Amino acid sequence: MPFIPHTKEDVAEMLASIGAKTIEELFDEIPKELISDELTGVPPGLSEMEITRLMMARATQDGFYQNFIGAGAYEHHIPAAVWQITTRGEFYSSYTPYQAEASQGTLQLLYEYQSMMASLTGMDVSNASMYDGATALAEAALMAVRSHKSSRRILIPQTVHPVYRQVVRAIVSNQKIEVVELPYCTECGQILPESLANSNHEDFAALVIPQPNFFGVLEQVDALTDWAHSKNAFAIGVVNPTTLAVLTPPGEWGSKGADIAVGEGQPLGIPLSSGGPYFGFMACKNELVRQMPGRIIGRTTDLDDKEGFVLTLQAREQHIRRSKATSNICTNQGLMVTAATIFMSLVGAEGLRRVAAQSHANTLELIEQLVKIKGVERTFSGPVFHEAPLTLSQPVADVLNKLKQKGILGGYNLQGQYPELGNTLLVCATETKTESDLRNYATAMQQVLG
Amino acid sequence: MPFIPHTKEDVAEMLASIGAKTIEELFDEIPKELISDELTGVPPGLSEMEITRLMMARATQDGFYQNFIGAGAYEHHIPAAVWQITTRGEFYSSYTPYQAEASQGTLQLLYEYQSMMASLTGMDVSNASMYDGATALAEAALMAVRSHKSSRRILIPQTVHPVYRQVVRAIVSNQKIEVVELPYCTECGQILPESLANSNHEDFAALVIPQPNFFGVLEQVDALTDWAHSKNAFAIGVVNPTTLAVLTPPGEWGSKGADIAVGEGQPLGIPLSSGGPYFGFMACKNELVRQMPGRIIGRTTDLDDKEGFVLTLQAREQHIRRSKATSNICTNQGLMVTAATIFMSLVGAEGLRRVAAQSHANTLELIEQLVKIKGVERTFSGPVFHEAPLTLSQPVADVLNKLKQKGILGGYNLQGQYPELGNTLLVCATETKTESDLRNYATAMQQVLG
Amino acid sequence: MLIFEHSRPGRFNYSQSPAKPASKSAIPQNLQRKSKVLLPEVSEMDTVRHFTRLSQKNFSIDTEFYPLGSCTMKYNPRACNSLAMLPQFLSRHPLAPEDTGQGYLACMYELQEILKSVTGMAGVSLTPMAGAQGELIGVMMIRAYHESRGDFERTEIIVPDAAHGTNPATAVMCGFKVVEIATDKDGNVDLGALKAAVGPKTAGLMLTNPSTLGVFEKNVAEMSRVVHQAGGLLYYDGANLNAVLGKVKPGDMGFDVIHINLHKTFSTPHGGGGPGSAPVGVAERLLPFMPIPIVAKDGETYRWITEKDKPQSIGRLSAHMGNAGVLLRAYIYVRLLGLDGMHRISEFATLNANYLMAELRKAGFEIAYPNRRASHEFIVTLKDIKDKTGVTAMNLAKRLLDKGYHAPTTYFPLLVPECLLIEPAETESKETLDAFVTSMKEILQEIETQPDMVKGAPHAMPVRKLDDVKAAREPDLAWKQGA
Amino acid sequence: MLIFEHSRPGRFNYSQSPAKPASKSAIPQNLQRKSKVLLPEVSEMDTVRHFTRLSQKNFSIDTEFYPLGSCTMKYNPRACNSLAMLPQFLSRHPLAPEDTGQGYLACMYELQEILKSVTGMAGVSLTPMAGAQGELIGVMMIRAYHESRGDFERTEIIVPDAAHGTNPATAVMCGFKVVEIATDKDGNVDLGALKAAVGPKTAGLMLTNPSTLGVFEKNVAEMSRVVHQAGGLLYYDGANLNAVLGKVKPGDMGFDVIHINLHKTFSTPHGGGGPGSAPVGVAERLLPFMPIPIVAKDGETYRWITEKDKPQSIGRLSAHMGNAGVLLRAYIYVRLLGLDGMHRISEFATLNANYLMAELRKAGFEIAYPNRRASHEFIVTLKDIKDKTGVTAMNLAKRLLDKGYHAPTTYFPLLVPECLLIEPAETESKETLDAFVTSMKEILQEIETQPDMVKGAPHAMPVRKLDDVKAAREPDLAWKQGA
Repeated sequence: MPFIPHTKEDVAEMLASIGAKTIEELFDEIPKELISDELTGVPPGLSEMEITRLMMARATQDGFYQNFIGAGAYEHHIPAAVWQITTRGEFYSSYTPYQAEASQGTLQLLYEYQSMMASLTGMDVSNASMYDGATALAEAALMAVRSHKSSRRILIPQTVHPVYRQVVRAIVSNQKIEVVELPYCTECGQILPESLANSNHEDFAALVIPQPNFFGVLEQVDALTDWAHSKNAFAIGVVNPTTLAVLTPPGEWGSKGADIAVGEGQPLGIPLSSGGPYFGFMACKNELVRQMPGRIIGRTTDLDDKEGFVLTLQAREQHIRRSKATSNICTNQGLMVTAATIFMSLVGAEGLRRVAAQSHANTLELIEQLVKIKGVERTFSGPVFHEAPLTLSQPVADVLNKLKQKGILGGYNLQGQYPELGNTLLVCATETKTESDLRNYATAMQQVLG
Repeated sequence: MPFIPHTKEDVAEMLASIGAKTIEELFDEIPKELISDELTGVPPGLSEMEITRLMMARATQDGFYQNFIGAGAYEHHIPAAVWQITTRGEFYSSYTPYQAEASQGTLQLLYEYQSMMASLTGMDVSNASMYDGATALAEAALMAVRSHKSSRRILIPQTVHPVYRQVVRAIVSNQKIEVVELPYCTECGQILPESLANSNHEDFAALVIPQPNFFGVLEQVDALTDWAHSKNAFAIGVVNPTTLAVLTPPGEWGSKGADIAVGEGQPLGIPLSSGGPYFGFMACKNELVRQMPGRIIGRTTDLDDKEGFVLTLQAREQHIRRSKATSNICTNQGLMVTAATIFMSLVGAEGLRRVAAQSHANTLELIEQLVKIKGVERTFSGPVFHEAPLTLSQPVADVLNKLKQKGILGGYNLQGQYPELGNTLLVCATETKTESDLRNYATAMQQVLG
Repeated sequence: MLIFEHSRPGRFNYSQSPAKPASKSAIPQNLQRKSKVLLPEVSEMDTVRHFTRLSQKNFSIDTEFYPLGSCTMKYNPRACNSLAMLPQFLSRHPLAPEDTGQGYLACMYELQEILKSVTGMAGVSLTPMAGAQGELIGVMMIRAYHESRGDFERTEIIVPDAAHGTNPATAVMCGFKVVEIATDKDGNVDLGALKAAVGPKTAGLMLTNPSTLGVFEKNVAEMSRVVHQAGGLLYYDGANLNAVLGKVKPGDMGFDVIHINLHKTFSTPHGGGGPGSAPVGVAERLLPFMPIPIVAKDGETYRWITEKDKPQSIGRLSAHMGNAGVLLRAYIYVRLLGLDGMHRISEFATLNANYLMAELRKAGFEIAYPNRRASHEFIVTLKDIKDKTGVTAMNLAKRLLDKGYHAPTTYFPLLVPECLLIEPAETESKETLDAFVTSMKEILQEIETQPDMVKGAPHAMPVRKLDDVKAAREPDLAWKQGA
Repeated sequence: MLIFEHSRPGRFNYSQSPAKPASKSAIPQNLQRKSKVLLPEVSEMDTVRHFTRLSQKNFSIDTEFYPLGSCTMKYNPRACNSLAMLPQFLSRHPLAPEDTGQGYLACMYELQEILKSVTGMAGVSLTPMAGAQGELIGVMMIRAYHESRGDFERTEIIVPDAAHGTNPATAVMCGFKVVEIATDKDGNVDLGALKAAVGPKTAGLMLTNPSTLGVFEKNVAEMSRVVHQAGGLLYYDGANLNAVLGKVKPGDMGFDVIHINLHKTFSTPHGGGGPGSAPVGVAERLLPFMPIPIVAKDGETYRWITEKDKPQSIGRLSAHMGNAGVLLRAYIYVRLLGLDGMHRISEFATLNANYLMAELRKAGFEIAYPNRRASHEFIVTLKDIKDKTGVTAMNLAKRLLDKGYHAPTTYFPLLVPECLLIEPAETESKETLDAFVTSMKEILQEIETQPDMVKGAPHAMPVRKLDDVKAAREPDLAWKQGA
């Protein structure tokens, strides 16, 4: 019986204390007709040695590739210290810090995380994390509608991650909130502020502004933010945290700054891991904090006036307010945030800036090499960060397949989500790529298209 | 400057406090002519990302093989918990527990280790570990000579690991101790007690008794021990700790038990790791404890009569006794012993027994399958544990080479160390091998020899 | 001391980022950041030291008994962690082609199949990233089902008063009105109240069984009949599945949709508050509405099911595949347990709970539902003690911390005054339970002899009792430079 | 509580060993064990809990400042651990063919080359498993050298009185007589005493430089001349190499043989007392005697040098390749540091030591060699304080534990009374040093105002002062059942 410590003698003594003859008897309040037959479909147990072998075989089967896919999840170097500390039992196997005095480790760390994210986004406050970037955006939309009170409409550009848009739609439509998608300029790959100014959008609660956008292109965030504010709507920034070491943070966009900033925290020390667990982040202006969903940690004092940390502003939450809560959320992504906090501490602002700058430079270099190849062209004229779409002379799926044979995952195929763009491939080269990696990719592309 | 935290301001303030102008000045007591020119031959520093990539490439280059080599280092399953706990910073980055009150973690663990090893070997006491099995045997020989007082001769059978014999010779010859090698029975692969009884060995300090011996063959330990004692010599057992869950421990050999037990601790939760770090263990009878080298931990009490642990019997050691110490040893293999202690706690006696029994059974099964192949024969008639020599119809090196092409490391070639045995291969199949692994090996051997 | 207080301008870990300045840049001046980013400037060693020491200030399963009711704090096998973190799994991009992830997809597919088998449901989707998201997705499917039948009048979700707060909050997030029904004196849902509540507006009933009161809803079959007859669907909150795994399948009890907290029953780590993971299971009629992605097996090949396969799907609820690494851990855990292990979870969790309940009763504690079996948890109420001594459930909880035990859940469920919800989980040994009882007895003694000391607890933690009121009234939510 | 006290007969971790009973056995009855093996019978969770909690009772570099003189307690980069534990490295059998280990051998070869370069020696062997074994091997080579020249009369090794105890102990293990020479008032070896000691019996001199007194032997060139002229060889104990790395090469100082403590200068973990690793380096004339194995590079292929290549080798001193995994960690560390990093180790270690010495002097502590530069360590003596107050160096050391600092080395070197040997290492920040000085000042205050409290320290550790005398007089070295 794996993981069950009971000896025969233990069981006998325990049943005697209870006054039961068998363990079966402890289930005697369950109606007999409901008791299951033997389970089927569950294989016999494996020893740890056997499962180790199985999992190593499956991992080996999946192998390693040179990865040039971004599209919302980014490969970055993760210092070894990050996960060695994060998986310490005291972080790994503790629960939500309900008993503050016995959870100061997690609580102080979350407070430090909130401080870092507030600074990175240029906002006043951050919560202790959300499930992922997509749901964080959905919650931001709900939060904007709750705060706005008069409109139940959200504007989302098509330059926002297509799956984020799907997730937002799935979640907010339950509350009869309307999602309006804004088209982008197919020449520059951005939302054009001037086109919005000429549009008839008036009654909406918030405008979502991606930076960089899904194409890797930089949006004109100042003008977009000011336009939203001019319509009495909130501006919600969806940002990549790595880039904020270099780019103007949402809190400083336009004349007043965006009101809410959200995004995917994965680039901050979280491995790609087939898609999760990642974490979403959410930060906002002070005025909105009591509408913010999720855990929030506050600094306070103990009976001796010594500094300590607690879960706070719980009156927003479901376990107190039940059907009147701001959200049903109760778990955050604590362990991921633990890793991200250690990551941000290890690299610091200068380290993060270098990671961002090198990723940007590598992407520029890669594109420069690729567009020299006949059959490869820049899709858009707008400035890019560490990702860019390229228009190919052949169907993207075929090209990707051939690159894969050479051990290269060449990027994300935009044809599925943006059929209007034709044979378009989204490539990304972070700081993990060396000069020779970039050359190899260009050579491989040359061979595939040649 | 990796790992150096000093800012420019720090350096300036520190130099001011010292009263020096430059860091260079702090080296002004070193004669100028000794100061090095620039170093050469040291490559520029790599970032952690770069060294990670380099080491992963080198690891990948070395690959994975199905391993049937034993010969002193054994592949066993190591529970995941073992190294996750062992590499916790508090174990990994602490020093020898000189400050007992601030090192109770390490000290209690070592006391528990000593207790486990004493029981496993059937001896009264164990030290806190030695460098490896080979040096533990050398130290046991020195200890026996110190304790014996009248003889400076050690008998070592040729069935003891050949490298252990080399190491013993290298170390004890410094002290003018003579090593006499005893031949084995080439029919059964054992030391024959009756041949010893008829020999003229009289004046010796100790007889070394391997169990199982280097061939994997089980020695007649009771008779050998009694014979040594009948000559007023000590009996030193060299044992594989895994097998002691099943085999009579040295402390119970013959009528009085062996006097010293040593061996390689690697099978107790230490990965093969190209040969190290492993650890040697050493246990002995109470009478010999003050001649034992290495760290020893004792249980005592504090000022409040509370239980606690300290380094003890330090009057044996070099940092107190200097040139009169029992050995020059000061370090043990603390981290390895940490792993071994957690390993033994996780598997328990029954788990260790099952590991031993399954390894034994797998080896029997493998041999049974292999000897069905034309050109493969058992070399010896003696009973084996989890390793056995096989005599092949073709040169072993060629056979091993061809097996390697099939991803199999087929065993250890005995021809180098035991040329008298001809084309002999030492094979080992621990509990890590499945039925299908054994079949695959037999099939491959069939193809190679066929 | 905060990490920021270790920070010095210009301190930098050279190993941890690109050494050379980037050679190219094309970021428009007006988009470049001008303000300073206040990340700490701390050496690698001081970072390691800071967070290692912080970790030591936590209670955790790996260090303390953690009988936190409703949370199923069981041992998280270390192998689940190391195997889910094999480098190939970690480095795999979520959008990498399916044929480069067959090993990973095989694990996901098999996990789906095993979860279907143990819950008796027709389909499972692994995408929900937490219990509350599992609920959201489940209730969304209930809505989608009714609407697909052209039934737009079902605007109410029925929830027992003992339910977790997430149940009513979820119903509201899905646009429903919440109808709360009462609990009877034995801890069952009041069947009369349920019958009165159902009707043409009933979209569904959300039920936790065994309930948060630690008892099995004996009338679940009848409740199912009542709700289904009214045209509603039954939602199973899997928070307490650990108590009946291998004994009763939610599908057999008549539930149409369920969520399964992998971080409870399937032992994925709680991680200081997530990531969780809560796959949803559905009965036949809800299959078309399941969230994507789901893993399908075509011959020997695994692939993602997408919008094309499931046009009626409620859609996507995470950017990729939920908490993929958590799912891997759960998969490894179920393979380690196997068939026998599955059965034994509920048996020994129930044995531990009933034993602890019996021993605490003998020790003089008042059990909230003394005539019921405990499921895998049970409730002690300190109402009498509080009336006599002023010592509250919270005081006792804090005093337990001093004794080296994490406190049970306090003040939940809300309907039992001064309650402690105690769940020992199957991985705890009898000696640990006995030692806990001994400490509880000591505290009972202390309440009599030194009530003020107990009210001032904790005394042996890194901090004394913290001021929650101040925290909420004067929120200090982020460190600011110079503040 | 000992792990054995958690044990219950019959408790067993089914996941951790083969599930089925073995199908075959052929072990003769008379060789089968009859007695019980007293390994603990404890659940996996309780094992994890026990050892996790034990670990928290340790001070360590990852949690505390650890200024332990002569031990070079610097940060152990976490990447060195994780990369040395890549599964392919871990699973590689030491006797696997060389062509299946070219990646590993390349690392070893490059490490040899880098160590040669930074020490100025002609050859390096990586096999020694600890400093003391490095010494043994070094002195064995000195013996082999003399004997190879037919010189069997050199029976003495000269050792300064300030040397580590391992030096004389090693000489004796190698069959030499030890001649101890004195230290002058400035902390240098007494050159006159050395000149008087050398002669035809001199096999060699063992020297640590900078010495254990924390100062550089200014006369090392002259000492080298004296010993060499007498026909002896010079042994460099690399314990303090960290203080001069990149500044002075032992080869340039005239040393013939050296050992390098990787667990000091090259930051491999101390692991609670090992594994260490101490490669030996030799000058040209000792190359033939080096211990095997050594890694050679033939073209692009790496291979082991064996007895065949080096017939005069002193032989093998470990079963395989010494502490291979420790060597990997050192290799990774030197690649992370690179050329610049190498230089900076000694610069900043020396800066930290001299700063701390200056600050402690200002704080009122007596420095043993006040007119000398500190190397990477220095000595404070409490002789006056002990004479006045009865408070000893050990008392102060224990009181430091209460303040959250590991104590410096006490009572070594033996020739300075009531000494504390303090080595801060280059990875500590100025703030940490300043905080340490503050604590030292507090203790100075406490010694004046509450000397008995200081004598009774520690007060804040898991145990109070332990009874060493009892431990040695009534040895309790192993738990026995029922005892």
